[in-house]
Amino acid sequence: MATGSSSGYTPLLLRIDAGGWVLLLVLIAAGIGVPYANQMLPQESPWHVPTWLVALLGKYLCFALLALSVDLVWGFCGILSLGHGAFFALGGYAMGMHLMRQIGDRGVYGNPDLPDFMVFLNWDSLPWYWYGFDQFWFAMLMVMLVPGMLAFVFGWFAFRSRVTGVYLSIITQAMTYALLLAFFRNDMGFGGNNGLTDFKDILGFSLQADATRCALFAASAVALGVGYLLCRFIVTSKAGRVLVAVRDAESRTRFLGYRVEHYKLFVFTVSAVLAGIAGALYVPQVGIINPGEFSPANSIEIVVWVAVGGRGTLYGAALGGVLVNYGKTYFTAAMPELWLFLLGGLFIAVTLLLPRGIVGTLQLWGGVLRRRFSSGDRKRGSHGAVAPAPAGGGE
Amino acid sequence: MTTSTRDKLSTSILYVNAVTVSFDGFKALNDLSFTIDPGEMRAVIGPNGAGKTTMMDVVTGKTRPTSGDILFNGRVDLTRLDEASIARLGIGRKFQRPTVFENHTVLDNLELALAGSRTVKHSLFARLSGEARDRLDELLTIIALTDRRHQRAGALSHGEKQWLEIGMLLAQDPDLLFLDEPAAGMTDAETEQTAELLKGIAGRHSIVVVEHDMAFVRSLGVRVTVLHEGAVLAEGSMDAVQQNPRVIDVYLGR
Amino acid sequence: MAVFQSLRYTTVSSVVLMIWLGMAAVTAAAAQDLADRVAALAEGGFNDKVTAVGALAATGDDRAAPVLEAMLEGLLFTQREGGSIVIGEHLSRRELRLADAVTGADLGTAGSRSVRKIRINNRVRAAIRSALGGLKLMHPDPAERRAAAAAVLNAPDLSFLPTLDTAIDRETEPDLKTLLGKARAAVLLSSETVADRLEAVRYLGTYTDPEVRGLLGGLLVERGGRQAEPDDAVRAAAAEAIADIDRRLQQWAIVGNIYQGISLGSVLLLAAIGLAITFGVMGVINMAHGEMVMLGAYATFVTQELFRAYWPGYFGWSLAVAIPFAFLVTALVGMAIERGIIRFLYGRPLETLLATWGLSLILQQAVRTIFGPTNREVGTPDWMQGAIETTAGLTLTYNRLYIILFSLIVLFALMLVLRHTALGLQMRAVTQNRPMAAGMGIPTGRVDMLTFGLGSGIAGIGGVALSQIDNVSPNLGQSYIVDSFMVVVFGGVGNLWGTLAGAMSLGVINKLLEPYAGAVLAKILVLVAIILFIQKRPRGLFALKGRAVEA
Amino acid sequence: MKGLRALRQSTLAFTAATVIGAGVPAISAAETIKVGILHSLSGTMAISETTLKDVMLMLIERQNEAGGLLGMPLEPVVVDPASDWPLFAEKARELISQEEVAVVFGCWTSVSRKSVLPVFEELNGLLFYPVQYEGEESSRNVFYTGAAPNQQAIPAVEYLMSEDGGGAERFVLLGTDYVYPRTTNKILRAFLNANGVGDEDIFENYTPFGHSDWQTIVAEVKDFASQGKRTAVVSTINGDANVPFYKELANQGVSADDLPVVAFSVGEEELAGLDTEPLVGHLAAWNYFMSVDSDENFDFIDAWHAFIGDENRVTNDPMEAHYIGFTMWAQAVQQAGTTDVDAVRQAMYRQSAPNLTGGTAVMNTNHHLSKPVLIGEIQADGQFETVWETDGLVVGDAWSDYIPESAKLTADWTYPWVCGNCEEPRF
Repeated sequence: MATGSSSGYTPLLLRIDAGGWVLLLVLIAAGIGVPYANQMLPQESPWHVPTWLVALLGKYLCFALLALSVDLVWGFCGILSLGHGAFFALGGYAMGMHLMRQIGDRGVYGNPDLPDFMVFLNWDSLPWYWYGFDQFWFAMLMVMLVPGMLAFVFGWFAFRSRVTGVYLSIITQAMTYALLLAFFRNDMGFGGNNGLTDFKDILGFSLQADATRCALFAASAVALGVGYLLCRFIVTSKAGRVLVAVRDAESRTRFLGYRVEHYKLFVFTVSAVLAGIAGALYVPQVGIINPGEFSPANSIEIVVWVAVGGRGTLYGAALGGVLVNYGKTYFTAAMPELWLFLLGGLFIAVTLLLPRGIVGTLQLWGGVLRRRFSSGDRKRGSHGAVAPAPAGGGE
Repeated sequence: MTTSTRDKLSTSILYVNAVTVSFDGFKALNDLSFTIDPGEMRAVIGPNGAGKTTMMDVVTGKTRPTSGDILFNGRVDLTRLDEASIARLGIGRKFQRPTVFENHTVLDNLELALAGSRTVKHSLFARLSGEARDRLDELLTIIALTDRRHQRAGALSHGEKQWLEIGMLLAQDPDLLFLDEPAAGMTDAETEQTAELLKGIAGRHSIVVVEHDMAFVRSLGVRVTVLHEGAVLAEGSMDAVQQNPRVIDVYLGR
Repeated sequence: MAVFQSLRYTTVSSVVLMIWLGMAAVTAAAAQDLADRVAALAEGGFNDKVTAVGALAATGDDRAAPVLEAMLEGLLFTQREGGSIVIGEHLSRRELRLADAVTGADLGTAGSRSVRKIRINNRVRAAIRSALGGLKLMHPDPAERRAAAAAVLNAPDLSFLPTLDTAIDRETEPDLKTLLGKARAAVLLSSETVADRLEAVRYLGTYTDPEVRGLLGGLLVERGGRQAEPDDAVRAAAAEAIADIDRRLQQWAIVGNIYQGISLGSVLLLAAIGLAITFGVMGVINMAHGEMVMLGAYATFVTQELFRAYWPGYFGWSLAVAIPFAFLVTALVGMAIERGIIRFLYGRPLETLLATWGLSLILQQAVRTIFGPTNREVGTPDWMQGAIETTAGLTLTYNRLYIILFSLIVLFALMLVLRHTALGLQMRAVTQNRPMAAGMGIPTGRVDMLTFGLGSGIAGIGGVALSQIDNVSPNLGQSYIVDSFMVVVFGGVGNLWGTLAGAMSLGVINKLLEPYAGAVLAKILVLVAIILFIQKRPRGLFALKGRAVEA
Repeated sequence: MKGLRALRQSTLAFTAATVIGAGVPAISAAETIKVGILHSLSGTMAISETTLKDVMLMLIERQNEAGGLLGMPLEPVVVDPASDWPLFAEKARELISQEEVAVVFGCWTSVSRKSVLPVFEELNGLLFYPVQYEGEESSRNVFYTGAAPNQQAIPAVEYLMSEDGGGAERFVLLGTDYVYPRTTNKILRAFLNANGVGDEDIFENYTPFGHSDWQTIVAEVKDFASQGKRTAVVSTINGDANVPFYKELANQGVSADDLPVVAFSVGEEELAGLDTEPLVGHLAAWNYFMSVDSDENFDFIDAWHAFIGDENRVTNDPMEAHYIGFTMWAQAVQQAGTTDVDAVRQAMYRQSAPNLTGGTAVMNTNHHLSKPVLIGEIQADGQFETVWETDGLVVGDAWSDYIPESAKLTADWTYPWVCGNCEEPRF
C-alpha cells in the first residue's frame, strides 16, 4: 500500500479516498442512470425519473460543486470566504448573457440584438461588455475568466496585505454586497432586479425539452466529478500540504520560505473558477439568474453547507450541499411555516454537536470503533495527506 | 566606513548595524549592532523585554526596522525583503513555542521544509526523489523521530515537537539559524540532548540561540551577547559576561 | 381683475376669493342660516365643498371653527337616516359618539356604518386650513398662531392683509413675527401696485428658504404664453433674488449633507455598537446581532401597545420606558444565547458565525410567528416629531437630532461602564487573558454571560432608536447586519472610539457622495473604499497595536 | 482496510440522500381538487405575501363550506418559496408536476413571476397573479388580476393634474430600482410629455430595495418642488422602503397640501406599520380600498376578521384581486365541468365576478381584468378615503400605448389572434 503522497508520485486515481470513490460512482451512476430513467423508461415504471426531479437533482449538483469550491479554500487553506456566491453568480451571469443573446428576435419586442430589458430602457445599442456573448465558446471562457479574474485581483490585494481571518471574511462579504447593489441597478445593463430570464435554448436545443434537461444534468454530474478530481489532485499534491500548513500555521510556512500569498491566490482563484462553472450550469437549469444570488446571506449559506457536510473532506462538502438543499426543498413544502426553525436548529446543532460535520463525525466514530477492534495498529487513517480540519480551526 | 567594519562586512554572515525599531514611540530595539561569523554559534540572553524576539523579527523579515542596516553574507539587504525571501536566502527560524504543522505527519513536516523550489507550480507536480528520501531518513535519525515518522505531529510531546522543528530548520539547509529558547519546557535529559544536537550541527551552519536557561547556555560553551533595552549590553564568553558588573546590575539590580 | 393674474394656486385662490366675497357679503347674507351653510358642506363635488367652506368661514360665527375642524379631522358625518350633519368622536373602531354639528346637542352613540363621512381631499383640506388660518392669526396659543401663519404663507391672499398687519403689530414672539412678515410679503406679491410687489420681492429675497424660493419662483412661471407676473422689473428683481437665494442655499447644502451624514452615522453607530461588544470585544461573529436590534424594536412596540391600552395620556413617555425594557429583554435573550450556545464555541470564532446564523433564522421566524409578518406600528411621540427649520433651508428633524444625541449618550455610557465598573474591569481582564483572569478568581463564565448580555442589551437599545426611523418587521435586523460589521471592522475591532469614528466617517462619506453618485452608487463606492482601506490597514482605523495583536 | 470503513460510511450517507430524495412524492388518495398557493412565508417578501396565503386559505375554506367544486373539496397546497426567486421556479414545478395542482395562486414581485413563467408555460399550468405590475406581458398561462399601469398610474396622474387633485405641473417620479417603477415611470413620462409637461419638469430618481435613509432624497425633492410650480410626487417605492420614506416626509414637514405623494405600492397593509397622522392627504391609486362603502366589502372584511381572528387586520387590493381571481376560476371550473387547464382557460374569458367595491370585474381575452380605478387619500386612522373614481371599468392593457415598441403589440388569446404579443392575427 502506498504510504500516501509523501513518498513519491502517486497517480491521481490512487489519491482518491473512499468517500471520493463513492461520490464518483454515484455521479457516474446518476449521470447515466437518471437521464436513462427519464428518457427511456415509461412513465408508469417505478424507476422512471420525472423531469422535475431531473431539474431538481441537477440544481443540487451545481450546489454541490459550489460547496466543493468553498471547501477547497476554507477546508484546506483556512480562507473563510463569505463572498463565494459572487463567483457563482458571475459565472451564472456569463452563461445567462449567452442564453439571452441566443433568444435573438424571439423576445417580446422582437429586437434581434437587444435583450427585452434593454429595449425597455430605451437603449439603442448593445453595451460593449455584451459583445462576444453570442458565441458559446466566448461565454464559456468568460464563465471561468470573470470569476477567476475577480478572485485573482481581489486576492492579490487582500493576500498581499495579509488580510486574514475575520477581516478577510468581512471584506469578501463587502465584495459580494457591493456587487449585489451594483447588479440591482438597471443602469448596469444586466437586467436589474429581474436579472436575466426567459431563456429559449442552448446550443440550439430547447431548454424546455426533457432531453436538454437530462444533458444538463449529465453535464453537471461530469462537472462535479471533474471538479472533485481537480480538488483532490490539488489537496493531495505537495501544494495541498502547503495549503494545510498555511491553514494551521501561516507564519511557520512563511519562515520555511513559502510565499503564502501565492498559494492562497492560486487556490482562491481555482475555487472561484469552480464556483463560476457551478453558476453557469445552474442558470440554464433553473431558468433565471438575478442579483439575489449575490446576497451575503446566500454566501453564508454555502459555508453552512460545507460545515454541515464536513469541512476539509471535499466529498463531505458536496454531500452537505445536496443534503441541506434537499432539506430546504422538502421542508419548505412539508412545513412551510416551521422550516426556518428546523434549518436554523440544524445549523446550531451541527456546530455544537458535530463540529466536524456529518462526514467528519462519521470518520471520528469509525476511528474510535476501529481502534477498539484493532488496538495498536496505528497506521495513517485516510489515504489523503490531509487530516480533517481541527474542530476549532479557522484562523 | 572604517576598515574594521568593512572587514566585518565582508567576513560576517550577518551584519546588524544601528538598528532601531519603535512601536508608537516605544523603542523595542535601540541602535542595536552586532555581527555573526560564518559557522559561529552565538547565544543571546537578556531579561524580558530586552528586545530578543524583536531582534529576530527584524532579521527574519517579520518586522521592518525604523532605521538601520542588516546585511546577510555581506551583500544582501534584509530590511527590504519579506519572510519568505529571507527564508529562501538561507535563514531559518525556530519559534519560542514549538510551531509545527500539527495535522501533517512528521515526515510531511520535514518534507515541506526540505530545501527545493517553493513555487506553486512546482509543488503541484512535485515528486520525491530518492536523494530527498535519503535526506529525510538522515534528518529523522538526527532528531530521533524515525519511529514516529508516520505519526501526526500534533500527537508528539512538547520536546519532540521542539526537535521536529529543529529538524525542519535543518531540512531547509540554512546558512544561518535562529533558535528561540530551544530548550524551553524540556526535561534535563532532553535539554542535554538538545545541547548536543546543536553542537553537532554548528560549524556547518551559523546559529543564534536565544535562551533564558543559563545552564543550557553555559553547556553550549559559546560566545554570549547580552541584550538590554534593545541594545547590546555586553558580549564575550559566558564567564566573562557573568562577571560584568553591568550585567549583574541588570539581572539582579531590579 | 388684476388680482386674478397673480393668483398662483388655482386650488386655493377660489377659497380665498370666496372668503373675500363672503366677507363683503356678510351683512347682505346675515339672514342666511348657519345650518344651511353647514349642510352645504356635504353637498356636491369638491368644488362645491370648497365654496361651502368659504361661505361658512365668512359668517364669522363662533360655531364655524369647530365644524371646520371636525371636517378637517374627518369627523364630520352625514347620518344615513335623516341626512343631518353631525360631529362624531370615535369610541372604538366601530362605534361613535355623535353631536349635532350646528347646535352641539348630544345625539348619543351610533355604529360607524350608520353614518357617512363627509369626504374631503387635499384641496378642501387646504381651503379649510386657510379659512381657519384667517380666523386664528390672533389666537392666544402661539402654536395655533404659528400654524395659522404657515397656512397663510402657504396660501397667501390680499384679503389677509389687514388681519396680518394687526397680527404683526400685536405679535410678541420674534420668530413668529418673522413668519408673519414673510406671510405679509407673500400676500403683497399679489398686490395690484407694482411698487408693493417689488418691495415684497426685495423683502423675501433676504430669506434663504425653499418656501420663499418657491414663492418667488412662482412669479417667473409662464402659462399659456402669459406671465404670472406681468411687470418686467418685478420679474427681474425676482430672478435676481432667486439667484441670490440659490447661491446661499448652495453654500448651506454642504452643511446639510454633513448633518445628514452624521445622522446616518449615528444610525450606523446605534446598529453597530452592540456588535462592537459581542464581536469586537468577545470575538463572537454574531450574525444574530441584527435580530437583537429587531427584538429591541419589537420591545418598543410592546411597550407602546401597553401604553396605548393602559396609559394613553402618557404616550410621550413610552420611549423612556421602552429603553430599559428593550435592554432587559434583549440582554436576557443574549445571556440565554451565551449560556446555551456561544459558550461552547469560544476559540472557534468562525463557528460562532454558523451557529448565530442559524439562531438569527430562528429568531426571525419566531418573531414572525408571534407578531405576524407585517410591519408593526411604532409611534413617534410628539416631542420627537417635526423639525427645526433654519432660515437657510436646512431642515434638522427632531427625531434625527435625538438619535444623534442618543447614540452618543449610549456610546459614552458604555465606555463608562467598561472603564469604571467592576464588570467592565473583569470583562477586560477576561478578554485579555482568560486563564490568568480565571486564576485570579474572576468567574469567567459569568463575565462572558454578562458581557454578551450587555452587548445584546445595547443592540436592543439601538433597536428602540431604529424603530423611530425604519420598519418594525422581522426583517429589520437583516438590513443592518452587513453595515454593522463594516462599521466595526472599518473602525477597528475592540475599540469603541474606532466604532464611533467608523460609523461617522462612513455616514458622512456616504452622504457627501450621494448627491453626485446617487444612493446606490454612493453605497457601492463606500463598500469598495472599505475593501481598499482594509488592504492598507488590515486591522481597521483604530487598530490595537503591539504584542496583544499577535496573540 | 481503511478504505472499506470510509466506503461504508459514505455509501450510507449517499444512499440515505438518494432514498429520501426519491421519496418526495406523497400523493393523497382522496379525490380533491388541489389549489397551489405560492407565496413567500419567509424572507423579505413574507411581509406582504403571508396575508395573501391566508386569504387564499379563507377563500378555499368558504368554497368548501359551500360544497366545493364539481362535487369535490378543494385542497390547498401551501409551499414557501422564501423570497428566493429561483426557489419560486422550483416550487412552481413541484406544485404542477408533483402535486398536480389544478391552479396556482401566487407571486408578488415581478421577478418571481418572471422566474416561474417558463415553468408554467412549459408544463401548461395556470397562475393567478394578484399584484399591480408593470404590464408588458401576456402569457397564455397567467391571469393578471392586479392592475396594469393604465389602471393605476395614468388615472392617478390625471387626477393630480386635475383641479381637484391640485393642478400639478411638475412631477417627481420616485421609485425603487426595478422593472415595475422603471416601466411605470417610462409610461408616465410619455404620458406627461403628451400632456404638456416637459422633461425639465420631471425629476426621476431610483433607490435600492429596502432603502432606509431618505434624508438626501427628500431634501432634493423639496428643492425641486420649490421652483414655483405646483409639484406632486409619484411614488413607486417598493414595500419595505416606504415606512422610512413616509417617516422622513412627515418629519421634514412635507404636507400633502404642499406636495402630495401618490403611491402605487402603498396599501392598508403598509400603512398599518405607520403613524398616519402626519401623512393625511397623501394618495394612493388602487382598484380597492378597505374603506369602500359596500355590502360585499363589509361581508368580506367580516369574514376576514373572523377567519384570522383579529379585528385589527386590514384588507387590501391584492387580497381583492385574489378574491376576484378565485371567484372567476371557480365559476370557470364549474362552467367547464373540469379543472383541465385548457378548458378552464377558455371558460375564463368574459368571466365576470363582483368587485368588493361594487360593480363587476370582467376578465378580458388579454388575461387582464376590467376594473374600476379608485384614488384615495390617507386618513389619520390608517385607511384611505376614496376621493376620485373612474366612471366605469378600465380595461387592463397588457401592452402600453405609451411605449413605442409595445404600442403596436396586441394580446388576445382568442381566435383569430391566440397570441400574447403579436402585431397581426395568427389565423
